Amino acid sequence: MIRVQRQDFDVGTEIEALTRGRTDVGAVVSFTGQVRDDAEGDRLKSMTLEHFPGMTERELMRVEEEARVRWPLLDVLIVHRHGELLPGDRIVLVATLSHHRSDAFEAALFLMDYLKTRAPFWKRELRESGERWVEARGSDDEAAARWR
Amino acid sequence: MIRVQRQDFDVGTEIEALTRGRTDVGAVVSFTGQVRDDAEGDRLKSMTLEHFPGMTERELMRVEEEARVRWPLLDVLIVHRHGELLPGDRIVLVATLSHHRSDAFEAALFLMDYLKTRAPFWKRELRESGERWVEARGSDDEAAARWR
Amino acid sequence: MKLLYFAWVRQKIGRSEEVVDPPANVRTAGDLAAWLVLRGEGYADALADLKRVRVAINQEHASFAAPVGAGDEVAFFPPVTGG
Amino acid sequence: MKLLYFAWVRQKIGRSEEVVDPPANVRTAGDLAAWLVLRGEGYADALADLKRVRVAINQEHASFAAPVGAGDEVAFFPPVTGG
Repeated sequence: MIRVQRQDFDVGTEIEALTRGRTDVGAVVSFTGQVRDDAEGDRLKSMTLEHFPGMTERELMRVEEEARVRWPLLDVLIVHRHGELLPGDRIVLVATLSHHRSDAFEAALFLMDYLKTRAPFWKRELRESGERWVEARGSDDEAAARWR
Repeated sequence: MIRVQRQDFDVGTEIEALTRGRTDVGAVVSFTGQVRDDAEGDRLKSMTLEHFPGMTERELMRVEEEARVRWPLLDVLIVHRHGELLPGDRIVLVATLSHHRSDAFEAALFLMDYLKTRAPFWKRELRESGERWVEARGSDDEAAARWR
Repeated sequence: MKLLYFAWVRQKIGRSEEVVDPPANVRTAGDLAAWLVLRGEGYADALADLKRVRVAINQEHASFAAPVGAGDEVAFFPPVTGG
Repeated sequence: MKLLYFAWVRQKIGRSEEVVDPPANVRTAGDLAAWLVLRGEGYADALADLKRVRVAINQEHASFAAPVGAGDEVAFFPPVTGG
């Protein structure tokens, strides 16, 4: 399941909803991405995530489907926020459920690598010195390339 | 931080406690291991985890320390339960916090691989057909070996 | 043809969407970008260097060699930075 | 010397701990296991095949070649299955 939303999410509530009543789940992996103030002199005041409504949902559904083809997953959740966020705020949650831990771990890593390079979101930082768009990182392209 | 306990834990509460008030965390990875009824005809009724009090805590502290040496982690939590558990119950939680996602993912995987092969816990299953001790899996030894 | 712009592409062009009717010799997403560049400084600033830009056609990632036609929705944006 | 047994090693031996005073020729954890095997069927069943057993000395994983002495706490148990 995928969701794109402005509001916050609670990791425990989301995982609880995925696992409640199930006795076939051996492994649950969650990844939460948060707004980080790297605090190198020029403090981050806020971060705004712009997205492409419609295409975002399609890309997230596509990557969920791809993960389910590659690994025997019992469930998948992707929640991605947009709008203005503050340092410490949650941005994204990926959760994977499987029988065995390696499948859940690999699928969660795959989902994040693909999100980083394909999901149409753009981060704009408001720092003390002004505004700037976050630039894409080459290391994210390399991380995504290992799954091809 | 490590904890060995009989009682259940709440994943959301644990993650919230680790991240609250922090603005330097970019990535949080959690792994939850649960009692799985593989339901192949001979249903699992319960699972009892025996452990070695004292050595268990030492081994968990050792593996946390090893992970902190290998990866730049902002925090680590390992919670492992013992005693009698039912299908669907949580057994273990590993959570890792870092600036970047690859460190949190790798460290969580490392912690679980080491727990599986070094932490002195033993699972006894009560099935419809009777009791049996769970046997160690060769795949867990192989998973741990990749970190050497 | 409907065009969408996101992030700094949107800011440089000064709008988030518009409807255009490019000439017949605009056959690909790359042709479309080159034609837009002629419309003024904002477009040139946003789209002259296609190494810095990505394109989606009908909400799917595409290459600049991909064909575009009258009924398509074409989006230009920087490399994505979500997650 | 204090001995501890866990899981099916404990069940086969029929106790979880005991204090023993092995003879001087018991120098290693392996010697200790071999000496215990002579004490009876339960011990033999638990400790005769050391490929199936692990040992910890003073709460640290050890090999059967590791030395053991009077003040040590030695634990025998199956390969671990936690996590």
